Parts: sequence; C-alpha cells; structure tokens
Amino acid sequence: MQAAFAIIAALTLVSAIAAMSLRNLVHCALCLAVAFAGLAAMYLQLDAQFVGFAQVLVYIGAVAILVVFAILLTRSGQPVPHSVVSRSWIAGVAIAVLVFCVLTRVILSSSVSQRSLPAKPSPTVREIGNQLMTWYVLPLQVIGLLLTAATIGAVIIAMNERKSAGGDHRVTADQGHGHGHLAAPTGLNEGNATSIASETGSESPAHYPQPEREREVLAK
Amino acid sequence: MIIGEFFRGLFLMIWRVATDQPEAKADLLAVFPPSARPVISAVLTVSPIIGIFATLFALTTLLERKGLGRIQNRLGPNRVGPFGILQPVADGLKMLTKEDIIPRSADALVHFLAPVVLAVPTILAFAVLPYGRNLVPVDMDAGILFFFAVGASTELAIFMAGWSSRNKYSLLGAMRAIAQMISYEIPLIISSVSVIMIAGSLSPVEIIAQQGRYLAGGFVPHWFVLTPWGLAGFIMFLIASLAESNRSPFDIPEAESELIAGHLTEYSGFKYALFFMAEYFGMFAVSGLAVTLFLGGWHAPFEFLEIVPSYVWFFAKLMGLVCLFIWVRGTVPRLRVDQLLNFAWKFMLPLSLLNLVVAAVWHFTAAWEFPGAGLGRWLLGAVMIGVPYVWLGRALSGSKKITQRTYRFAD
Amino acid sequence: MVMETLEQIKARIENAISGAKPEIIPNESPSAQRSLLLDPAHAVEVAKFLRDDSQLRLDYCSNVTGVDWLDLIIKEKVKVKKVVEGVEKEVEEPVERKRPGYLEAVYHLYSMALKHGPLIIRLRTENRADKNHVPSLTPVWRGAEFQEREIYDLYGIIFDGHPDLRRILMWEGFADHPMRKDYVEPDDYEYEPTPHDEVLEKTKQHHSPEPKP
Amino acid sequence: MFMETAIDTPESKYEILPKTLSNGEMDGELLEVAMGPQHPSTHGVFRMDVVLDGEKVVKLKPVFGYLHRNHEKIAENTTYLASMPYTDRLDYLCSMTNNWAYALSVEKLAGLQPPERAEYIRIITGELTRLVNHTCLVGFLLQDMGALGTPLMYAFREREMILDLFESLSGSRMMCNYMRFGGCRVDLPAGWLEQAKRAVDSYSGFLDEFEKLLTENEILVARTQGIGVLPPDLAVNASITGPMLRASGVNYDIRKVDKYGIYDRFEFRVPLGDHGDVYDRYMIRLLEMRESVKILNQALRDIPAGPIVDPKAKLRGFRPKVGEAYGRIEGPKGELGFYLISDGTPNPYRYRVRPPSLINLTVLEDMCLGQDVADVVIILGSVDIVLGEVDR
Amino acid sequence: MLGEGIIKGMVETARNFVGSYSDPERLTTVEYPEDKIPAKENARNFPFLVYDGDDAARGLRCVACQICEKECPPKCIYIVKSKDKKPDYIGKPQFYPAVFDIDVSVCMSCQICVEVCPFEAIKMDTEFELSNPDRFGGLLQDKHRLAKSNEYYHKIHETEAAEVDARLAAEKAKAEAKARADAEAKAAAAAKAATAAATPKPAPNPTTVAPAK
Repeated sequence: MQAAFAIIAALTLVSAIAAMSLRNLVHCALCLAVAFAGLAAMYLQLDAQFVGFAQVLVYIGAVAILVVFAILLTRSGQPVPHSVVSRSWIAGVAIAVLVFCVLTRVILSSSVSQRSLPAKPSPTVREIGNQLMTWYVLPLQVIGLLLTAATIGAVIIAMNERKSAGGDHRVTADQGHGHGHLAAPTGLNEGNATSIASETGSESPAHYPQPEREREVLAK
Repeated sequence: MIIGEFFRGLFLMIWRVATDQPEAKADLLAVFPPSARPVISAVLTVSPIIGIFATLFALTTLLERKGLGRIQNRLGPNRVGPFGILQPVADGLKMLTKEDIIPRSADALVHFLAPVVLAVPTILAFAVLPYGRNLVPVDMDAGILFFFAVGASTELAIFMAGWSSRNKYSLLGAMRAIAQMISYEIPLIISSVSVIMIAGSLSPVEIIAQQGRYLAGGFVPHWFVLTPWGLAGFIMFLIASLAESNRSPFDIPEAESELIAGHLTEYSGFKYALFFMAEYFGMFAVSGLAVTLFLGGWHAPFEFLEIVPSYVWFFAKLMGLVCLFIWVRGTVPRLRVDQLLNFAWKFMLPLSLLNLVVAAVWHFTAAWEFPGAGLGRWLLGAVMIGVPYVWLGRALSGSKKITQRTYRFAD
Repeated sequence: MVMETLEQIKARIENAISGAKPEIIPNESPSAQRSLLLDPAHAVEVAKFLRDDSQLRLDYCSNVTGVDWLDLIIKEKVKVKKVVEGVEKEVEEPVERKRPGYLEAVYHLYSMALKHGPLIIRLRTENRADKNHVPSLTPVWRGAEFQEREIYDLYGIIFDGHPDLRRILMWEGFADHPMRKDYVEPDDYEYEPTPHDEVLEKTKQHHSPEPKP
Repeated sequence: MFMETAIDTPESKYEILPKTLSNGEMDGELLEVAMGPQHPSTHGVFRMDVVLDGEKVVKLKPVFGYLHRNHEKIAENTTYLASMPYTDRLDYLCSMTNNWAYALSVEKLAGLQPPERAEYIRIITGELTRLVNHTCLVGFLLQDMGALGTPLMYAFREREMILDLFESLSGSRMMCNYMRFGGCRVDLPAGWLEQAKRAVDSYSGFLDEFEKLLTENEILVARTQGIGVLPPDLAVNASITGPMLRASGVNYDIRKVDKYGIYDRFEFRVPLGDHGDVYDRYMIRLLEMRESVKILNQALRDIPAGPIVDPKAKLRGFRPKVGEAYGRIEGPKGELGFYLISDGTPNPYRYRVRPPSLINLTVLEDMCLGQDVADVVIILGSVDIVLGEVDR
Repeated sequence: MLGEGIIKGMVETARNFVGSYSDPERLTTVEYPEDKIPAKENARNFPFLVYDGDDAARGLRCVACQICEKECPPKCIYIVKSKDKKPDYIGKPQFYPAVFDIDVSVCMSCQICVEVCPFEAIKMDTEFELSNPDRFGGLLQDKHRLAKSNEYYHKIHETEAAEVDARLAAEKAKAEAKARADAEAKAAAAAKAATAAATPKPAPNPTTVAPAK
C-alpha cells in the first residue's frame, strides 16, 4: 500500500512540476491532466470511489479539456520563446513555502490529525446523496446558484464579444470582396428572375421572360 | 494431482459460466496459493472480456461492411475465406504489417501515447457491465459513474492525437471531436440519470435487478424502455451515444469528405488499428450500457425464455444495437458541426432535462390505484415528453428557415 | 428573338461612342458567323454599351478565347536594279513582305434577357512580342475572369484591368505560352518511352553527351 | 446599373494575404488550409486554398491545372476527326454530349446537316447522358455530405443500365466516340430501342426511391437550404450556365433558346429554383431528370427509320472551308461550346472548348464566403465539375 | 415532425437490404474473374488485323497504306511498308506491312483506325484482359500477335463481319468478273488473232488485239 502511495504521489508531484515548468503549453496541460489522474488515484486508494470518479469525470473529462481548448483557441500552442521562470520567482517560492508551512501547522494542530480513523469508511453513493439532500442541502443550493450565475455571466460576456467579433468579420469579408449585395443574402434569397427584371428593367421594358408560374409542391 | 485439479477447476468454471451459476472461478482459484489468487482471478476475468470483445470487433467490422454492402446493393467483402469471414484477419494482418509513419514535425511522444490513452479507458469501461446473471467483472457501487468517468477521459486522447499530428485537418478534427463529445456527454449522462433516479442506484447490477420482473403473465418485461420516460431516454441515449462513438451521422471529427480522416489522418499501421479498435470498443461499451440501463440487461424478453443462458440475451441485445448503428450509418448524411452542437444544446439537453421531470412524475404516480391507472400514467408521460418533442423539433428546424419549397417550370 | 444585323450594331456603336471604329470581319464559311473587331482604346466602353443597351442587352459573355496569328510572309518578285559583274542590270528579285502577326481575343456574347446572340467581338494586340496588351473585359462580364486568365496563360495576351491576372493552367514560374503556334515543346519532359517514339529520339539527342552531327 | 455595383470595383477583392500563415500553425485567428489536390471530395485533382477563421471561410482561391494536358493544342495538331475521341475525355461522364457539341460545331463550320434519324439518336443519347450525369452528381453530392455511399451506389446502379445501352450502341461504356460530322457512326443495333425503353421506364421508379431516401431527410435539408446562395444577377454576369443558373431562377436553357438539333419538336419544361442554394441545385437536377425522361419517352416513340449520316460528309480527307464557327449545346453541366477556325487544312487552325465546369467555378468563392468548411465541400459538389473538363 | 424523413430513408434502405437478397434487379454485381458479362456485339477494346484463310502471314488484308497510322489520334500505330508486293485476296499484288506495331499503353480504343481503313483489314477486338507485367515490350503488340483470323472476327462481331464479308465478296466477284471479262476478251482477241494468223489472207489488225481495257 505504501509503495502504491509512493508511486502515485511521485507521479502526481512530478507531473505537477512538469505542468509548471514545461515550455509547450499543450504539454503542460497534458501533464496537468496526469496530475489530476494521480489525485483521483489517491482518492480511490482511500476507498473514496465517488470522489475519485467524480474527480476523473470533472477534472480530466472537463477541466483539462477546457484548458487545452482554451490554449488552442487563444495561443498557437508553440513553445514560449522566453523563459518559463518569471523574474520574481524568489517571491513565488517564498510565498509557496509560507503557505505550505501554515497549512502543515494547521493540519497538524487540528483535531482531524489526532482522531483515529474508522476501520473502513465506505460511504455508499446513496448515503452521499442523502447527506447532500438533507444536511448539506443549503451549501449545495448556494453552490448551485453561484455556478448558475457564473454560467449566465459567462454566456452574456461571450455573446457580447461574439456579436462584435462577428460584425467585424462580416465587414472584413465584405471589404475583401467588394460585392456589396452579397452582404445581404437574405434579401436576395427572394430574388428570382422577376426581381432582377424589376431591378434592371427600370430603363428598358426588356426583361428576363417570366416563365409560367406553375407551382409544384415537391419537398418541405 | 495439481494438474488434474487445475483442469477440473477450469472445466467447472466454464461449465458454471455457461449455465449461469455463481462463483464460477472458486474451484480453479483454489488450486493456486492464496497470495497469487487476486492476480489469477483478475487474469481470468480480464482475458475473456478482451478476447470476446476483440472477436466481436472483428466480426462487427465484417458485419458492418457486409451490411452496408447489402444496404447499398453490393455484395460486401467475400473474397477472403468462405463468405469473406476471414476478411478481418486479412485486414488485421495488413494493419500490423504496415509501416508506422510518424510525421517529421509531429510531437512523437504524444503521437505515440494518444492511441494508448484512448484504448485503455475504452477497455476499462467493460469492467462494470454485467454480462450475465453472475457475470460482473467488478460489481461496483458507483459503476455507472465509473463508466462515465473513464468514458470522459477518451476525449483527451483524441485531442492528443489531433494536436500531436501537426496536421491542420487533424487539428480541426480534434477540435470538432472535443466540442462534440463534451456537448453530447451531458445529454448522455442526463438521460441515464433518469434511470438512476428511478432505480435509486448507481450500480448496474442493481439497475438490472430492478428490471427483472415480468408483467402480464411473463410476456411483458419490466424494462425501463417500455415506460414513456424510458423510451425517450433510450432514444436520446442512443443518439448521444452515436455522437460519443463518432458514428454517422455524427462522424464529424473524421468526416472523410471534409477533413480526410480528422484526427486519424496521420496515423497508420498498428496505431491506426488501435484507434479503430477503440472506436468499436467504445461503441460496444456504450451499447452495453444502453442495454443495461434500458433494455433489461441480460434478462430475457419473456419469462419462459429465461432458461436460455443470460449472457446470450445480453450479447443479442448488444448486437441488435450495433446493427441499428450500422443501419443508421448506411442511411443518413452527416450533420454540420454547428448544427450538431445546436442539436445537442437546443434539443437534446432540454428534452433530457424534461425527461427527468417525466421520470419523477412517473415515480410519484406509482401509487395511483384507480382502474386504468397504468394506462393513464403512460399517456401522461407520453404527452409530457411528446409535445415538447414536436414543439422543439419545429423550433429547431424553423430556426434555420427550412421551408416547403416550390419550383417554377418554364416552357 | 432576332438580333439586329452586324451593320446596324456597328452603326449604333459608332453613334453612341465617338471615336470607336468597329470593323466587321467577314466569315466565308457556311456558319456565316461574322464578327466585330474593336479597337482596344474603346473596347471597355463598347462592351458596356453592348451589355447595357436596351435592344442588345448582351449580358452573358459565353466564350472568351485567344487566337494566335503568326507573322505572315507574302512573297513577291520585284524588279531591282543591281550591279552585277560591273554592269548595271535589271534583275528580278524575290522580296518578302511581312504582315506582322498578332494575338487576338475573341468574345462570344449572348443575351440571357432577350435570348439572342451570338455577337462576336474581337480584340487584337499590336504584335506578338512586346505590345501584347488589350483591355480586360472582366469588369464588364465577370464570366470572362477565368477565360482571360487562361488566354494570358496560354497565349500571353496581357489584359489590362484584369483583377487577378495569374497563370491558371500552367504552373507559376512557367516561362512560355504553350498555345502559341510557334511554341516548341520541350523534349526533356517526363516521357513514357515506347519503342517507336519520336520523343524518345529527341530526348536521346538532347541528353546524349556528344550531340550527333 | 446593377452590374456595375457588382463588378466594377474588383481590385479590392483580391487582397494578398500575408504568407506567414502557411506554416501549418494556428495563428489564433486564421488557418490556411490547402484542400486538395489530394482530397477525398474535390472530385479529382483540384485544389482550393482556403483561409479559415475557426471553421468559417474568409477566403477561397481555386487552383487548377493539375490535369492540364493542353487538349486544344493536341486538337490543333491533328485532324478534325481525330479530335472526336479526345472530346470523350473532357467531361468523361458525358462523352455523348461532348461528341454532340463538337459535331455540331464542325457541322456549322462545314455546312453539314445530319439526317432525321441521326438527330433523334443524338437526342436520345444526349438525354441519357444528362440522366447519367445528374444521377452521378446527386450521388456524389450526398457522398460529400457524408451519406457513406448509399445514394451513390443507388445512383451507380441506375447509371449502369444506361452505360450498358451506350456500350451496346457505341462499343464503349464511357468513351463513346459515337457521333460523326453529319450524323452518327453506327445505326442502333437490333433490340436497342426496347432496351432503352425499359431503362427509361425504370428510371422514374429510381427517382421516386431516391427522393424517398433523402429529399425529405432533415439532415440533408438542414445541410443544404440557405447554403451557397448564388444571386441571379451575379450568376448571369459570371456566365454561369446549366442547372446552376436555373437554380438561381434565370430561365435560360439552350435547348429552348437555340433549339439545336430537333429540340423544338419535344415537349418538356425547364425547372427553375427560387433560392439558388445547394438544395435548389440538387432539386433542379432531380426535376431535370424527370423532364429528360419525358423527352426520352417522346423520342423513343417517334424515332423514324432512315440513314444516319449526311451523304455529303467525308470521313477521310475532311477539309472545311476557311472560316470559323462557334457551336454550343446545353450540356448536362451547362453550355458546352466548341469554337473552331479553319484555314482549309485537314487540321483546325484554332480549336477551343468552352468548358462549363471551369466557368461555373468563377463564383465558387462568392458562394463559399462566410460558410463552413463542411459547406465548401457540398457547394463544390453542387457546382458539378469534372476535372477532365476544367483543366483540359 | 422531426425525424420523419430519416425514418422514411431508413425504411428505404431496409427495403434495399432485403431486396438485395431477393431481387436480382437490385443486386447487379457480377463477380468478375469467375463470372463475366458476355461482350456486347459492338464492344471495342483493342484493334487486331484480320487475315483470310489459315496462314496469318499470307492472308493479312493489310496493304500498309498507312492511313490508320496517320489518322490514329494518339499515334499508337507504327507501320513499315514492305519493299516487295504480295498478291491480296483478289490476287492483285499489293504491299504488305513489314512491321505493324500497336502500343496498348497508348491506344485509346477509339476505333478510328477501323473506320478509316478502306481494306477492312483492321477491326476491334472485344478482349480486354491485356494487362502484362512487361511495361514496355509486353504492351507493344507486333503483327504476329495482332493477326487474328476472319473466323474469329465472325465470332465476336457477327453482324458486322457478315456485312464486311458480303461487301468483300461483292468486290471480289466484281473484280473476278472484270478479270474474267478481261481474260475472255483477251482470249477472244487471241483466238481472233489465231484465226487471223491461221487465215493467210490479211495481216492482223493491231486495234483488235489491244485489250479491252
């Protein structure tokens, strides 16, 4: 058990460090996914199946994917030319060490570390569900509300951006093309032989001969 | 003699599996020292699964080509072996002997890892499916969750394949694949949540056990698909699983007429075969889950047919679904990627959420006692899901200004 | 619907556009499709007139093509006075008169609105070498875009005012214009040798270390 | 003037994009993809240099010439007759109509008149070719849409019957080389008309089946309606011809306008679309096939007996008078014309093909801008090109 | 309703699936190497040279006039005319091809050589399995491989061959009749001359001896 823990912990740590220090952003994201997987493995090792699987589902299945997607949409995925280590790295390390010390101190001093663990905590999914819906219902609802608000906010921001971006794009396409009338395809959709005739026939009676209007319903 | 014991145990195991008896491995495991037993047990469980599904994979590729051929009024492969049965063998040999090409500018490590990362979770997903009355590789409390968790990690593999190839078609394919799989995972999960809600369990074994009853003198099985929410959920689950397994009409990531082969463009030889296999394994797994959730798992359709070994039913249903997939593939054109996402978010997601409500109503009307209550419940559920279906369907096609067209004729 | 005769069209063009001198090119063959030769200076104006005139409305430019007319050498015998062996004599000498070659772009115009046609118009370059410019009619009929590019590619006529005059069928960097009558095909291209092939013979000569006498 | 607004400022249309994008990497914004020359759905060795913003097309440049063999030069170096088999190879799906267009032009040049039976045979084979071409096209179009070959195989199953007819008539299934100046090469073999009647009769059934299979399919409708819209004024100005023009609503069918051959004797209608999108182009072709079946039924009923070649026509030593002629027909893909200049020698001085496939591609970029990559493929499919004709 | 069209399509494919087992009209596949579609009578693939009688070398109809070589669009025929003459089927001395090669890899099966041949000497074969591992030598067919008997021609193109034979027979009959007439005239003249010689009276009139030609 100890060996398994050691391996998983080492893997998680190494990939976490790699996620910080690799130059290629996509590699970093993939390493991050490996770190998430290591974390999930640790949960499973602690017999916390639900949390472990949820970790895989949410963090690897969604978060990691979103990260790579975002990288692809915003950056070229090329290695960054400058050094990955920022200039103020000493401060960063100092803060990290400080946080680590504080956390360690808190954990060691809290009652959790003193209490002996029960022999085998195996909460079933049903129990988790019951707990969530009874004792923890308020936090659950609050989190739900928060996430919904965040989602709606994100959608609104994205919509605004898209509107402006879409407008720009339209303009460039038209400029690049020089066909003013193509910018409004909907108007021309209705344009058939008759409409050109009316457009062009203003000065002359000649027009595209109007075929006999025999309509056949063919498809919806 | 230890060898005699071994063969006796082996025979007993096969016999017990064939006749649906529990504890099939016990006698065989007793031959080995206790310390080796977990490993031996795992090997005994895993190897048949991989063997069976690999065979099934080979047969399905043949079945697909034959079936598509017949749908298209062709003969299909019929040159290798009688009726072309050995065609998969020939294909496999060809794949294995082909040169493995890695593009010069590709990210070699990620390019190599992608098929492995894809193949492992798809095989893992087989672990929680109950194949027969006593045939569950891992009877896990959160089995369904496990299934979706490993299913979700395949997306990363497809991204790795597409990105590492350094091919624009691959990259486009990978981006499409991710968008598609994320979008369809939600209706997939939500449509199975209705089953989980009714069954009150995440364990596949428990869900199947709840579908094991028969009504009307043993001629109507108590499968969830026969309820209004179950039927709707089943159809949505099927559509979403078509998308999850990148099958036509959702084969957008590898749309060969647009993106050559999407993320597979730069793969060849054994790695390509792995991708191909993983795709089919994914299809089997998701069909197996559909069978488990909606079609009563390994239960027979009629009570008197329960004497037929249970795994026969499971695989029969599985292959039925696979045939349906093939049939759909032979019929429909491909959607465009934005239409696909629209369909997921504007049609599948609201309907599957609504389906949860329908399932809840079904659950709470279980206590109805008046005459015709069963039919009433059914109709209520059907209307609750059917009306929004029609309405949403109209809205979806109406939003595209799809109109009835008439044509003029000139003389 | 029947189109006006070529003479009528010519007269109306001359009326409408001052300075334009269209010329009728006869055609003796049974097809009797005569054509109008336009002067490059007024070609675009005339083309617009043809497109927009209410009785012509030639809105559809069906076919655009190039023709290469080589230098034509007309041989004549002229009497010249010459000093032969110290004695002045009148000698008959062959003299070659050269009609300079030119490149020609031919447009076949129809009317989709009035359903008549064709009206054939021609544009000629001054010569085949350096003065090979004619005005492009693509701004008038977009349908001429690819076809004018093709003429540029295969004949080497430069269309002034064409929006995108690049090679279309041959590759960028190809030097010659293969549809010209005096184009000599290279003898070193990739060939499929067959035992009686002339190309093979030529290739052998081309590539032999010592050219045969 | 509408055309001036459409066309007169073309300079801005062709801005040069920075070449730095071409190293295969996403630049966050634009992605330059070379679709083709090796691509499953460019219908041959055709290339489109596409610039994408996400999946939206912001620029598209067709690149031709991969199949260029200088057909016109070959024809100018050989006799009039010897070019006939080369015309088969232009649009290799429609060799009969190619033959017809070439024969028509030479007949104009030399003043030949095919006898009546030959005209009927030409109409029959020409309309059969139209069926072949449109059948293949809808099959390929749906293949491009990802229908995995099913419609294509049905289309090919029907096409096979017509190819059998061509083989028993001309000796070859696709490279027919059947028509001659002033008539046709051989007379119909015994039983051919009955076989043709059977094939034509079964065609309506096939069209019904095909429409049931796909025309109402939601996916097809969603994929094609409103995609690749071609406005009629642009279509006319860009010399678009054939079903593509009529799908934009312009009534122009050379069979009706020129009444070449004996098309004025047949009753048929010209279907016209109102939207000019991919769906209209698809439907116009299906409707045209039904009209072709009508023409075929009339022609197979009325065909008279008689000679099949103009007695004035000479097979060997054919030298038309000095002059020029342009002849055109309504090919399945649009106006197929041949322009010939004779200098009195056995070889044409100038031989020019007016390729409908190439000219119809003029508006490819206009139709594709703002659409998805997936739409580019079906828009190209709906234009109906054959690279043998585009590149010549 | 959404999904209706797809279901209709699926019914259609199901009908085809079942139909492919029951309806031979649907399943039109012919499994090629085992089954072959019998060649159509008009089918053409590659030319061959017809010979009369049993001996390919003697009965070849070709007189090496080289018309086909000139008319062949891709120029795949190579003919070298013989120096001497051999009698043809009528008995008239004719040249014959010393070399007659056709390159399969170049030939495009257009049948123009057949059409232009005035001697019915070259015809189209229906054989299409001409593939050969030797890319250059194996695809060049010489006159020994090209020569096929008239019986073979009859076998593959029955109607056409009958017409050709009738035409040739008529020509031959005409030629023979002419020859016979000539011979008779000659004989008559000779007889007349003989009788004239026999009768000692006048000298033979030279005009009567001249052949009727």
